[in-house]
Amino acid sequence: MNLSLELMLQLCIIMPLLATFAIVATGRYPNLREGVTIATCLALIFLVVNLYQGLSAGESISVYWWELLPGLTISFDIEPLGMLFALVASFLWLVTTCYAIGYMRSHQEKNQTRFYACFAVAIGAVMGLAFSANLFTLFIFYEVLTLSTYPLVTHAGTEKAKKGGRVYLGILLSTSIVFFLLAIVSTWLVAGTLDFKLGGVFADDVDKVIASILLVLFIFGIGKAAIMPFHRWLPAAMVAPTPVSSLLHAVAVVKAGVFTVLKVCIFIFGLDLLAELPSTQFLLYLAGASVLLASLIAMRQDNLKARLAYSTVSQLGYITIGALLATSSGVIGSSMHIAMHAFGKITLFFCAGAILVTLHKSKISEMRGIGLQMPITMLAFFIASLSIIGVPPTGGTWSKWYLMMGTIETEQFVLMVILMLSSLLNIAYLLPIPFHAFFPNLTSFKASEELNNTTKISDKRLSGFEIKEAPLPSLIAIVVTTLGCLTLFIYPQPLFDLASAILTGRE
Amino acid sequence: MLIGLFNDWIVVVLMMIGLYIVIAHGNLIKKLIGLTIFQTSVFIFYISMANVDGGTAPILADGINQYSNPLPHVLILTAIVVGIATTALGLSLVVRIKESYNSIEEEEIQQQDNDEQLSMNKAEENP
Amino acid sequence: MDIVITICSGFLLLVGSFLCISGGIGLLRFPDFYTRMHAVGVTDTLGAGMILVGLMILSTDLLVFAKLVMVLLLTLLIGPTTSHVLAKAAFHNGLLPKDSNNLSQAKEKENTSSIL
Amino acid sequence: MIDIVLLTLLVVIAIAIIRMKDLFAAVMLAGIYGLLSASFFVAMDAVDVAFTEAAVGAGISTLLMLVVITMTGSKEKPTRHKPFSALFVVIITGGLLIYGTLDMPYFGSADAPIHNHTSPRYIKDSMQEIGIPNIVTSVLASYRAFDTFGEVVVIFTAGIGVLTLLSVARSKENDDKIEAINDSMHQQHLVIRIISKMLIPFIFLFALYVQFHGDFGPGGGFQAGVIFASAIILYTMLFGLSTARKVINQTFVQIIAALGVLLYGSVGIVSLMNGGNFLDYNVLSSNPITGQHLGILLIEWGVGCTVASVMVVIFFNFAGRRAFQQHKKKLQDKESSAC
Amino acid sequence: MITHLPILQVIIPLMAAPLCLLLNRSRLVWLFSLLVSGLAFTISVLLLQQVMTSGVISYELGGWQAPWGIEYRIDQLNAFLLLIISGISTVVLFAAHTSIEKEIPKDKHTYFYILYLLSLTGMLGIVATGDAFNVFVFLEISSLSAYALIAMGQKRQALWASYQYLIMGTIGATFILIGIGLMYQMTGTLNMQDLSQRLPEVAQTRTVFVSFAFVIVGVCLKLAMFPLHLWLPNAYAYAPSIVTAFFAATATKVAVYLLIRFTFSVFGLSFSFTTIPLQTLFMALGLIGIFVASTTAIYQSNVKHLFAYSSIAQIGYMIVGFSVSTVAGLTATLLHMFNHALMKGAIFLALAAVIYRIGNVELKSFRGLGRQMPLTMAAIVIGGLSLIGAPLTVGFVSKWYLLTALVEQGWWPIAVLILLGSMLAVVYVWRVIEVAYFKEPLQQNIKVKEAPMSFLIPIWTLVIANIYFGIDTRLSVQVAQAAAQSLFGVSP
Repeated sequence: MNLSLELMLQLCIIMPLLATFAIVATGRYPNLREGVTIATCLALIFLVVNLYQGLSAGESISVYWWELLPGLTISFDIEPLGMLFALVASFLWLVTTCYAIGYMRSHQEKNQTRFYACFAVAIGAVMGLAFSANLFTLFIFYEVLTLSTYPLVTHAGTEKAKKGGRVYLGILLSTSIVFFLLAIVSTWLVAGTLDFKLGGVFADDVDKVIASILLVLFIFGIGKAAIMPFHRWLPAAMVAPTPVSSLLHAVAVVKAGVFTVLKVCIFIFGLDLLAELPSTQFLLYLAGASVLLASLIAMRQDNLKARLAYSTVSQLGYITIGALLATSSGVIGSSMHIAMHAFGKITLFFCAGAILVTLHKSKISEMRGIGLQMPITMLAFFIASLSIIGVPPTGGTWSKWYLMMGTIETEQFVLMVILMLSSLLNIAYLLPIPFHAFFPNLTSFKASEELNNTTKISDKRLSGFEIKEAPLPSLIAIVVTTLGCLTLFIYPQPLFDLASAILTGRE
Repeated sequence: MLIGLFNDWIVVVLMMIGLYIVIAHGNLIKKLIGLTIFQTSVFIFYISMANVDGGTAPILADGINQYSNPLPHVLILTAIVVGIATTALGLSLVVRIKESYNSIEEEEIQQQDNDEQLSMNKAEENP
Repeated sequence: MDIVITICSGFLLLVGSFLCISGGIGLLRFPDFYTRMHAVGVTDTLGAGMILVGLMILSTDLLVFAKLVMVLLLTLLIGPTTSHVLAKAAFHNGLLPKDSNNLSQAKEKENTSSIL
Repeated sequence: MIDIVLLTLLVVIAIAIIRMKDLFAAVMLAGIYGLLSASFFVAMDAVDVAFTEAAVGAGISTLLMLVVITMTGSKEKPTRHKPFSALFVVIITGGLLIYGTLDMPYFGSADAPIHNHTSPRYIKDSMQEIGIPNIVTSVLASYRAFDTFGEVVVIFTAGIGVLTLLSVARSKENDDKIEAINDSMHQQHLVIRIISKMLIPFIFLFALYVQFHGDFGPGGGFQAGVIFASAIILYTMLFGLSTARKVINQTFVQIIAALGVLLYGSVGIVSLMNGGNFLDYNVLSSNPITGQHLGILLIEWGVGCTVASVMVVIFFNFAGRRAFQQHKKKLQDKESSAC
Repeated sequence: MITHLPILQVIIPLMAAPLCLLLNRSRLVWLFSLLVSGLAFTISVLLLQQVMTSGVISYELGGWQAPWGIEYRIDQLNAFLLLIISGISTVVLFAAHTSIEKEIPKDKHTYFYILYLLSLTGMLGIVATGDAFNVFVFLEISSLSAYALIAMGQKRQALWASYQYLIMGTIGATFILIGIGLMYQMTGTLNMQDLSQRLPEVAQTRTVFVSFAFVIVGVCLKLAMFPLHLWLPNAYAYAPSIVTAFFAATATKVAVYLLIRFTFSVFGLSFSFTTIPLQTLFMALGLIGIFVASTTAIYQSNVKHLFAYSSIAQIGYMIVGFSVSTVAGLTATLLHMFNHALMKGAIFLALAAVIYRIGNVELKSFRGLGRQMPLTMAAIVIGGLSLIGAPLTVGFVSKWYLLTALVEQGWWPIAVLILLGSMLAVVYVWRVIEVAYFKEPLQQNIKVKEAPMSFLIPIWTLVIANIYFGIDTRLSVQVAQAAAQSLFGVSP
């Protein structure tokens, strides 16, 4: 079929929104409804891949919708970074949906229609975000994303969920409105334009002080990037059902955040200006601090999802650092890390969800020996952890490698140390889980006591057979993402090309 | 100066007495009386502004060439009507208030409303 | 001729205003409601009347004269009536003249057959 | 000099009103205040205004307040809180005004801007342009006719507002009961009844005189309307509401009120049709002066109708409410005595 | 006839009011007044076109030229306001028939429509006229009808609220009267155009200063600007819900218009903002108003009260934009007048629908309405988002302009405060949304159905307008900018 690329680009954004209506309409028949969802995912991936080919063929794809206010247009333009983000997001959305179907059904969640509808809106917003050609458009979709994910977070509808929802919405909205919007307005007034431009939009003689203030406003304003002290919403959002958490952490929200950070750093400020700004240093150390602190906090979490959440916070720190380092390798590293971390973290969450659904366990201390019951899941968990930590043979290696490179190039040795430390911490808080799961005997006497109890209990519950894996769709999803982690190690070329193409413009 | 502005000053005093009655008194009818006094004083202010030394009523007649200014008179005719309209409406409100609150004292009415509000909040707390 | 008219009218006006003043004094000085009202009623009607007559004599224009006549008639009609109604109302609401024990029985009668 | 005296008297009365705790007295004083200010207006050569103020300030508004007092009781409770804040506000405002007066043209000075910008034309040319001696009327009814239209609409609004607030759905037997009350009440007022019977026709006559003489002397639609209404009100007070309602049907009166406004407006519309601007009387007739006369006559008539009927409606509703309340109280007493 | 549009704009609803009294048949009267209001709307559209193409229209009533007769003077600002008022009134009136069936006794319906038309007339008259005293007259028309309409509310508090409003409003009007009197005494004219030419000569006198002060205070009383806002919440909360919708969307706008007209056109920019420290004063009051009102709104248990306080806060935004006293700032204010009319109209109509179904708007009875009245609640949600200023709604547009205006002047802290203020809006809007969507419905209204069409159509007209003008801002921005520029004497 021969759609023009521009049309495809618009479809990417509009189709999910249309799908929302379809989902709401077919809400009465679950199978049909989820059929629609899956179909949309596939179509979306098809479109994005086409666009990718178009881009690598060197075509410039941009669409102009309308002028909202004089000078402020809603328009879209594809460049490698956005492409990368879009690819990851659309692919993982498919996976997440499969997983969600299994999860939601076996969990008998209420009002699933609303769930899938919001899901669709969210991905539409992500697409718009990824392809937006100026800061204004980006901001609009940023807000749409926030609002559309709010119902997902409070899906359970319990008091706890509502509290979580409040924190989530409160922090994201307030940061985005108070800081981000202000920053955008000021940028508009200072630079006269909001269009993303390689090398920044500010004139060379822009007042350094104002610029640095703006930078700070931006970094704080993009609450989705979860830089401390604005990270609280991420753990708070843990109340959401697992597919949502994975959506938040891997696909949509946090990635949107760091993606925006990258966009701002590269296309609004430009690396040269960024390197000169005094506030960059300060922000770098802030990010570093949030990396370390988050890892430390993660150590002390017993709830698996909470631990993963804090690990996400620290991982986002990596990406921000990479962006702020303002060197090519830093940028490459962080943009690749978007993808790598996405695959790794989504796998971890899937596993957590699977454990919750099948064994109804959310506490890490209860998870000793479950590897015997859910070998595949725990294996996946193990590999994903490796990817997060960044050791071969997983994708995480590359991104971390480039980040390190960046720190060395800019002689930010403190940061380098921080990164290494936090990797160690990663090992400390991730790997024990699969180990204990597989080799309960390694544990201390008391622990083995527990183990016996648990196994007994589990024996009682799973009368007869040992293996009890997650529901099939979920399991497939897990396997796929795990394989993803591995492939990205063996075959990172396209990803690398995209990442390196960001700074050179077109390939 | 003293003679020239004395009238205006007395008029100001009158206005302020009216305003004072409106603000300070709790009785609804008294408030309305204050309002009429306030407005009437404003009328006086307008009319005295229209006066000219040695002028006569603005009704054309032979042999008179000095009339007082007719325009303020017109304005005040309108304003008087507005005043009576307001008073009538206010009074009918007072009647209805008396019927439903059985009082025309500001404080008592406020009191009743507050009590109602409180009781409703209580009901909300422990349904 | 003129001089006569002026004198007459001046005299009338003077007497009229004197009566009015006396009425005012009476209002202040007399002991109780009824007497006060009497003072005011009588003197005012008469005083106003005389003033009006005085003005009539002065008036050259016929229209003015007619107007004054109307005013006079009006006062003559209304003055007594109002005093009457006032007194009646006061009496009905149980306001008794000073040292009027004899009147109290009369009041009883009033209440039994309240028709004038 | 006389104006100073009158103003001082006004101040005295105003202060007396503040001190007065008995609402009845306060209302009467307010009436006197109105009357005094009317005489002040006369002293200021503002005869039309004086006329109106006398009719309204001393007449209608006092009357309405008295009716209300009969329903609400006439004692004012002493306010507990000390009115310092009010005093503060008042002093600030008053001070500001005094400060403002300092640069004002002196009282009665003929070279003040207001006597030299717009008004000269009214005084000089109104005879040629409108052709009636009473300048106030010509300004009111022609130069600024739209203000007057607004004024009529205001009074109409007030009438409707009172209707919404006070009108009670009337039923036959209610009326009979009320009537019974009235008759018992009104047996006694024989003298005043006769006198007023004598007077009422003359009042009507006077109203008509004021209505049509407005072009030449003080007076006009509004004053006439008020006087007309006052006659009917007098009748109502003496012969009871239901009797009055038999004589003058309230719905009919309401319709008159509406028609008055419509008459005024349609004069404007007609002048639109004849190709002039809204309320441009010149086009009403071949000869502009005649047109002006016609237009002013018509709109004054409209004003008169509306004002009179609205006043009547307002009074009817106040009185009706009162009777309604008494009737309700009676019923309640019956019930209480029954059980 | 086209030349007579200015007067027809006012005269048609005015003449219609007494006609209603003659018709006196509830349904008939409704249709008639709906027709009339629609007519007024079309006229205002024509007027706007005429003004945008051929500049200011002046219409001399009675054919007497300006300083002697009364003049109607339509420039971009008036036309814009006329459009807002008549448009909103038409939309609101659509729902009136259904709504007042529940809230107002049958024999009072005719009076309701008459008063509604009269208050519409009053507002249109205030906006259209170019004569200072005529403003006062029409102000009284609208106010009197407003008092009566508010007093029609079901609860007895309505009477008390209406009485308070009457006292406040009359004091305000009398203040304006005094101000006009002083002005007149110094200049000898009442025509605004003429005043603006003759005032500068006497600008230094104390009298003019005082007259300015009185006019402003009087207007602010009507405007319910922060320290003088006490009458508003009850008046809005206890009035019949249709009336609330109408006034919340239009009445305060008219007051803001008067403020702008007097400060910019009559007294003139230099006097209002250089001779007198109006700017700082209003900026402060506006900001305080925003915060106090929004915070109070958060603690309301009655949703009508809640949104009434939010209205006061929104007025604060307008005042801030106004006191920036630049073209951008004024544009922001004008835009916000337009947008606020749209959002508040939608919200209060939705509340009217809720009252129609449930009978009250206590927050607790909103439980679970998100499921039972989805469309109505969706309207409230979108309106709320618009209040917060979320992108793609009208609220965002005006907020954007306000911010640009402030940052242009380099007033960062104020910009930050404004944004914080809108966070408060998030809080109070979200209280309603949470209750509506995440709570189980109460027993008594377990089987509440969606509001009838006669509500949904107007509500959603406004909601769609909310979104449409948030996306395609050409019309509103263009007009607002033109108006602002003309007020600043900048040639567009």
